Amino acid sequence: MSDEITPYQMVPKTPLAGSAAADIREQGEITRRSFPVVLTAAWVALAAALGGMSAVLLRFLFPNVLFEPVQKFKAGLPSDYSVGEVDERWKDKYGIWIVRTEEVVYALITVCTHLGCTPNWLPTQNKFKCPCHGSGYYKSGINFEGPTPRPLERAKIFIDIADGQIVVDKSKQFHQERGEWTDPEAFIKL
Amino acid sequence: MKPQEPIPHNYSISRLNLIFALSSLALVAVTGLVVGYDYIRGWKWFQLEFMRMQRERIVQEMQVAKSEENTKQLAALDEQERKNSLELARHRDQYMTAQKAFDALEGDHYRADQDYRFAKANLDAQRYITEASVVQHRADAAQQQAEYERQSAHLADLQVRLQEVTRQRDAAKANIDQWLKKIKDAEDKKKELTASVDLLSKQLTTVDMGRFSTNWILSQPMLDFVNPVIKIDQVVLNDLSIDMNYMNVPRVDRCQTCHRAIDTPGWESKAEAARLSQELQQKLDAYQIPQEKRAETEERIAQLKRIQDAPNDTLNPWRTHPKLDLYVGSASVHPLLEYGCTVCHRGQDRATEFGRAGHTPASPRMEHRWAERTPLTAGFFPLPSDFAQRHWGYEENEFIETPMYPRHYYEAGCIKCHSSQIAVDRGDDITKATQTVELYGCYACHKINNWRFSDLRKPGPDLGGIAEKTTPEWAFRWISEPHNFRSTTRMPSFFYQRNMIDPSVVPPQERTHNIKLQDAEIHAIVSYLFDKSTHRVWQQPGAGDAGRGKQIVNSVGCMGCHIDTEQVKDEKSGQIRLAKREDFPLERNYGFNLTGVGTKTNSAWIYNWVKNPKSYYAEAPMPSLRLTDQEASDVTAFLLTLQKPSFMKTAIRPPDRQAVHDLAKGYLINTLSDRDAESKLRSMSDHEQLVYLGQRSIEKYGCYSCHNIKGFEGLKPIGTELTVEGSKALHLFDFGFMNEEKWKNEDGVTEHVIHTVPSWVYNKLRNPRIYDDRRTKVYNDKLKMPNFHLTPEEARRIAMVVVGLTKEKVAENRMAGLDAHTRLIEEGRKRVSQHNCRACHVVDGRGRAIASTIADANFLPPDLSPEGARAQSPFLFNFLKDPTVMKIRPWLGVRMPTFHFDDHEANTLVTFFAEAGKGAQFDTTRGANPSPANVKIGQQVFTMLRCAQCHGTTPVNPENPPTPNTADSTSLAPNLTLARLRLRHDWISDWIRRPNEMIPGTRMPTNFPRDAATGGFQSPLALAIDTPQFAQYKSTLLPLFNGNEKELKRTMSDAVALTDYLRDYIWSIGITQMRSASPTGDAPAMAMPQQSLPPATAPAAKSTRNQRAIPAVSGGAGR
Amino acid sequence: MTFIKDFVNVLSAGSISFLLLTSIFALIIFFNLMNGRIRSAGGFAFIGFGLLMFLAGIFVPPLLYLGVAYFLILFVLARLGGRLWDTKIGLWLFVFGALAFGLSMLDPNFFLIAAKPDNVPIVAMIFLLGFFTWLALRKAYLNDTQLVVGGIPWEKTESDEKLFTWPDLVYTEMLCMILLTIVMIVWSVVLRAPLEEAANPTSSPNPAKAPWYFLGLQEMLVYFDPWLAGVVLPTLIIVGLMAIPYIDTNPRGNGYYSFRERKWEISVFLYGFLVLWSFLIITGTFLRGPNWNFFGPYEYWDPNKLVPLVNVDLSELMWVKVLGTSLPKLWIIREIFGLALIGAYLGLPPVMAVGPFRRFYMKMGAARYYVGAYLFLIMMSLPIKMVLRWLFNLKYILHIQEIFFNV
Amino acid sequence: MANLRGLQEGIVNSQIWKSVFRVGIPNTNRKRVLAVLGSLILHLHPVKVRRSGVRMSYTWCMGGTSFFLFLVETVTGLLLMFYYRPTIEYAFTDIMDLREQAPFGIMREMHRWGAHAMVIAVWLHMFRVFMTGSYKPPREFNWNVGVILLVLTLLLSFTGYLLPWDQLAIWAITVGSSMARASPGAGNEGPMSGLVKLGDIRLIHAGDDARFALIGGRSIGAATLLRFYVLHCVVIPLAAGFLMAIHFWRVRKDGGISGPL
Repeated sequence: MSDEITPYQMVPKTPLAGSAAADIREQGEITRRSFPVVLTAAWVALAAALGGMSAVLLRFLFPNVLFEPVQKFKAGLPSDYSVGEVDERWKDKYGIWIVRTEEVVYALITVCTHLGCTPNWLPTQNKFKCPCHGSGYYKSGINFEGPTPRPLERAKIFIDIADGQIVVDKSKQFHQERGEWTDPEAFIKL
Repeated sequence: MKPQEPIPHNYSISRLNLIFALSSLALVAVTGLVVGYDYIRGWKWFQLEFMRMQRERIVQEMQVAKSEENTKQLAALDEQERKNSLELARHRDQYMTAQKAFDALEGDHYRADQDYRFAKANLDAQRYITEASVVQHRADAAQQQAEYERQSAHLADLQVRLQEVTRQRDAAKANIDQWLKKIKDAEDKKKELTASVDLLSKQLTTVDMGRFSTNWILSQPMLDFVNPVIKIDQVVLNDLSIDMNYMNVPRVDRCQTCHRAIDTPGWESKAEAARLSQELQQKLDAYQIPQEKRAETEERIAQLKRIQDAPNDTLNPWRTHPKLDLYVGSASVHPLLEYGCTVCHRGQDRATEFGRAGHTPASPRMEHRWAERTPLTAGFFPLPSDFAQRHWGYEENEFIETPMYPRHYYEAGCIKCHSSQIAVDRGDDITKATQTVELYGCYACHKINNWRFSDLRKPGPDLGGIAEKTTPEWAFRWISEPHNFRSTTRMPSFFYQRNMIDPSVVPPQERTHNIKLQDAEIHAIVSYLFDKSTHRVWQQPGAGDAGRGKQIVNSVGCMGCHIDTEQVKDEKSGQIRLAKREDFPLERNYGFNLTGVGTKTNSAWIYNWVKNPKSYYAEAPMPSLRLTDQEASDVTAFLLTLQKPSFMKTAIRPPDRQAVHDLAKGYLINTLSDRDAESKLRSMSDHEQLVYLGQRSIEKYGCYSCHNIKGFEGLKPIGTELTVEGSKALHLFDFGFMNEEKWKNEDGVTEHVIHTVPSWVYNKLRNPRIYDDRRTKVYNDKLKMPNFHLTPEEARRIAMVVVGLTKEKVAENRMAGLDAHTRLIEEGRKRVSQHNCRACHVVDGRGRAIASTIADANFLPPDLSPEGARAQSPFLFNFLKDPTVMKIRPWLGVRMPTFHFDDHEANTLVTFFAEAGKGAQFDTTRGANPSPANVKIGQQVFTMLRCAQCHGTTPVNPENPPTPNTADSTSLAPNLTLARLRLRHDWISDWIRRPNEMIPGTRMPTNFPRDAATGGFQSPLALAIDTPQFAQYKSTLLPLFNGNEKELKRTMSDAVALTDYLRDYIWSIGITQMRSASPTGDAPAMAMPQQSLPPATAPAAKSTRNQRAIPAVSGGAGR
Repeated sequence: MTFIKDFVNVLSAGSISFLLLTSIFALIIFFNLMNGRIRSAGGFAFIGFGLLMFLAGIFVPPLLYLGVAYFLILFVLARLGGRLWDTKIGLWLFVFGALAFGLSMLDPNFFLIAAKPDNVPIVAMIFLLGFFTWLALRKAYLNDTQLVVGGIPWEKTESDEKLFTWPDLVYTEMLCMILLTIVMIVWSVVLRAPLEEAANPTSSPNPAKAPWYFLGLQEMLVYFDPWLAGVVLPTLIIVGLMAIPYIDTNPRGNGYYSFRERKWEISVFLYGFLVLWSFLIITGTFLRGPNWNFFGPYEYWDPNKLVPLVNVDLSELMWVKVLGTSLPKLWIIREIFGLALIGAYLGLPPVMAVGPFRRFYMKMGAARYYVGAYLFLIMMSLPIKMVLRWLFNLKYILHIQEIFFNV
Repeated sequence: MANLRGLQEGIVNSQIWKSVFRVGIPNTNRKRVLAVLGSLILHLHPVKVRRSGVRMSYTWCMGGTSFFLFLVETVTGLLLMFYYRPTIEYAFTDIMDLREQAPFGIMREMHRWGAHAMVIAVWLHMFRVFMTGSYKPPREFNWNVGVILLVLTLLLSFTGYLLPWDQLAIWAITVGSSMARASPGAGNEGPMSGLVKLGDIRLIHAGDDARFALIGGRSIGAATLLRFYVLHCVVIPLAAGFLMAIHFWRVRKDGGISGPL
């Protein structure tokens, strides 16, 4: 294509084509002098609309409902757990260890706070040991070795008044380093 | 900038710019529209509204919590706190020193602890190295061993050090604490006081929706995924999946999204709250609530009282489930997380909008309110203002396969899992409904697979011998309209119904024609029946006395199953009117109404029937009452006096020859040509024509479904199969022209058909012919389901069962009553229901229909609620097989009939009673042998309590004991010498302690009332023994206690001991011989599947004294 | 109002509306594109057809309705002539159409069908088709008026005129995109996509309809066996469309709107596209109810409506009714009439080639001529079969159940 | 105003802007040419176009509309794939969840209505091309490509129709695909198929006929759903994209957006 431009000439050859001439009044010299307010507004609006649509797309990625395993479950009566033991019966199904001590029952989440592996409970050594990078935790969930920066998290736990069973709610978690383990929902006092 | 070069354009650029600007703005607007459209969802309003209600309530409760008392105490504590801190300030130096010391030690401790841990980690590693070097036979093994031991010793040192430092640190800590303790105490106390307010205010923040509050910000569009406050709640049920055309899809119930408080007590409606609090209070008063739960229950009652006093009633959808103890509640048998909602209620599980959820209106009024909407939105979506007026934007959703059961049909949902059960625990409505279905014999014409009974008999009597029983004239009138003869009959009306003769829906000319055809059909049916009937000759009764007969009928128990009147007094208007079945208990509708029986039949037939019903036909449900010949004659004489002459006076139009001809020909030309049919008809006599037509008409109306009729053996039932009727799509129900229409039934009630399945079924049941209204149909194509003249309530109940019969399946393990144990019980329950035991007895807490006909409650047949715990199984077995083996209550006019049970049936019943009465196992205590000392003490107690006032203690013939000679019917009591053969050993004492708890209202006096405070039993003898009147007994008793008066007194105040002595005495005076029922004398074998106990021999032979009680057999499924 | 509704209901019955549309089609071409006049041979033929309808209407009332509507339209179109293509008249037509539609929406039965979410695009399509047909013909008409006086079509006047893609074309395209996006969003917000109950292979809905764009084919199934309507005809539609550039050797009318220069091509195409394809879709969508029965636009879709099925085969018609004997056993004899008829139909092109269409044949060459002619014949077999069905209740011309071969 | 002007120039002259828009504001003819030459637009349009190609009343913009709708369908379709599983257990419930809970489930509406609109747009495009005689030489081949694209559009819509797996879907596809059963010589119920025999065994039956190939079973089922899903999401879009590329390319090679030649 050449960039030679033939200046436009409208030669109305027929009365019909003449109507087209009315459309071609614009010669390009009228608006360019001043700041194009209308055009700017248009572009801004378009940008806003596209921004809005991107936000819509982003929001689309977060469903309103999750079909993950239930976060809240009933874990039986406190008396089902023996004192001083780490109970592993909910580990596979819900990812929770329930620990009962002399005074309290609490629920530890089976996710290593280092990089999200699942630690193992080693009853002989009395500790949780993560197989990935060797983080170790006491029975209380406090970290004492390996690369992990902080203790295991505890899940919300309470007694259902209606039937006296323990209820564990994983959707709410308590971090020791934020001082949340003293929260009354972080343990059951026996 | 360079000057611009002019170029040609097709469109004006500035105009395009403008269009661009405008359309971009519009694009922004519609983007906003999309966001808004997505954001605004109906369910959110329900949640916001509930949060508002919660806020209101919390604010109210906070006001209560901030009582004056608390405020005062708080002020005092503040003062205390101030003092404490002053005190601390005064001793600042000391405190600081202690703190410093502690800080230093804390550091030490940290270091020591770390050293120790690291050393231990090193040691663990070293251990591994050492072990490895040993195993691998490395050269440095010894060296490593030494290193290990060195580290081990080092660790021990470190541990000692750590312990020491820890001790020191703790001591330092204690030192500080003495300064801080007071402050901490005060703070704790303050926290305690403000605890409830704090909790409430914490709760308040969770429901706060004020502008710019955390919740509000998190609920804004685009942010509402971060930590949503307003969100869809769902229960995923993988094992109660939905059968989506052969695919099992997990059930995802989202009902809670709007029904926020469904599992939270405290949001009941006022009416429910009143009912619940009353119920709970009763339970509390009757000591039915365990001690540890009493306080909790009281609190709940208080809460319910508060609800009743609140200014506003909670409305749906925010209400709590009214039966939290049974459904939804976490402690109930159907907890929300395991059962969800749609398993029972049906509806679209995942739906989050009212209409799509499958809500079904119960009435036209409800339907209209739901559907009403603001014209503003042109019906596109409901607005909050619509919601506020409880207009939910309802639209009939034809795409929902399982619409919810409307109100009044809720318990239809029980059938899915409880279909095999006779009685659904606390499902009174559905229990009664299924009974109603059986009463009317719906199953006879409509096949229902998997119905709980597979062996139901035909509901109508055998017609094989109709000519022996009655006359064609009577039969004609009866078929024409059975209700003219007996208003309570279950025989439905087939003829002259709405679609045939009702002038409001049938044109006059057609009406006349229809009447002719109907006449002809009835004549034909009668002709056929009498033509095929047997003509056995029955023995004539002797001379009978009608007066005596009447007395017998009224007293031996006929009235348990029969009604003898057609007139009742209307409870509302107080006027005498024709009776309906509903005016009487279900059980009394078991047999036919006795009115007019003399008009219907003849003396010979009655005589033989009452003497032995099975002689007429083997399946006759009536048991034998063992009437003597004279009694039977008397009864016959009486029944013959029950005449209804007016019935026989109605004119009978002779059959119209043309009509018979036309109808018969109509059938014949199905297989023959017109010519052949004509010639065949010409070859038949009038009577033959009638008989032929009769056969065809019986086939048409399906008479054989309910009656045994010769020539129709083994034919398929006539009606639509109902097995999965509740799952049938709505569009498959033929509403004719009756959709959304009102109509008036013959009983004057205006009914309204709405476009739902339950409504269709209900109206069909109310009058089966209405869907023919205004339709043009050929005579034989008209609807022919007969009219049962059901009351609204009966129709509702049956409709409930029909809509509950669905194809929805639940996994076997979720079905109720399918385990072997429950099945056994259910089997017995079936028999109880089948043989109408509840006509005379209370079983499972229900029954004794006969009570309304016996004026003196003391002459009622026994309550069998505790029978399982009470009766010895061998006795029960024998008694059921032959009630004449023992007469326990000789004063009763009502006779236990002979049912001719076979061993299996009797066994089933015995098992059922044993299980249902929680008597647990079959009884094996007959051999108990009390010590003579106990018997002696018992005898004294027996005398002291004056038991002999009512109870006989002299041995009698069990088959015919004398009636106690007393005018006062309240003191009628069984002879105690029969107890040993009949009653369970351990039950006797229990019974004496708490008769009224076992059978409320029993004549047996409560001698050992409960203490209101402890719930324990009190003994009247505790004090009485010291009174002069009892001195004589005391002296007799003392030696038996070895002169130990203290022991004597202790025993006299111990109700349990006393009743045990009484039992021993009663046991000792019992006779031990009884006739066995069957020649083989088989006692019940254990019917439990896993065990087979050797059958006991006849009880008499077994009652050896030296045998101790054999421990109860346990095991068995379900235990 | 009820009268008008009944009138429309009767008119929209398949047979009537089809005849009416075909005749309107011819009227538009004759009066409004070819400047035909009432007082001409063609004009008298149209009047004659109308009178015939009136006459037949004495025996078959619906045809009377047809006659009335026909004359109304004939009168209006003949009066309008070329003015039909004025913008003002076009606007009035649109207003009239929109008004009729709006008023019809007040009728509950009409609303139920027209407002069904999946049918809304088809309603829009009716308007779009109407508008664009009018627009295309207007442009063709305007060009033709130039061509008649020896001018050149309007497009050609500017054919060597070139504009910059940037900004002209790009800009308009962007605007189109924005506006289209707006339309899509508003449409999506206002109308929810339908979702019925879960698929259930054991219970089929009544009526079960194919996706709307295939409803023309489904409608054809009423007249033809599936192998024809569902397989052969669709294939031939595609083949026919693809063959168009090769059959049409007319060098004129390339790249501009014109009717005069391409009378045949445009008439055949418009008839096929508008009447045979689009109208059948509209019928299938809006006018076919339960049991595939026909329902007028204001009629309630009553699932209980019964229509007598009394169609007969040509063999029955000839052997039994005309000749009064029973059907021969051997199919080749039984179907002799059908075979003959079809043979005659398919024999038309060679006959015509030596006869009246000799000119075409010479101009196009044998291959083009035969391909074009047979495609045309097969296309026309649909309206012919439809008319035969309505006139004689004819089911099959050829009915060879022995090999599933039915025509 | 001056400030805004300055700001505008600042932005336009910045390195970032220039790196993105190589030409600057196309206010000279040279720049206008370069704006097209130097950008993706060149793949669609030449530097200069015939006036009639710009005129909406001439082109109706239906070709562009069809293409744009294709893009809309692609985008919304891709998004829908996040929430949709083509199995008979989940297809229906996933669609239901798009309506009940998924954020911006309106994507489904856009996708469905876009599909309808695209079918109409393609028809109108064909209509316009015919009315302007734009299939005549040298454009015959491109007309044929267009016809195939039209068929592909219908097939896209048809295969997508099944995916919600509701009654509407399954029965529409049942009815639609049943016609294949009548293919002469290839369908179970087609004419002459009964004659294809080996001994007594019919070679063409419901288990191996043309319809079976389409739906992967004797009746619509899990296999059909998967087949249609793959066709709808992969096969036909790829084919259509390929043909569109040819179509656009030929538009230019055959003399630009239609107009008199």
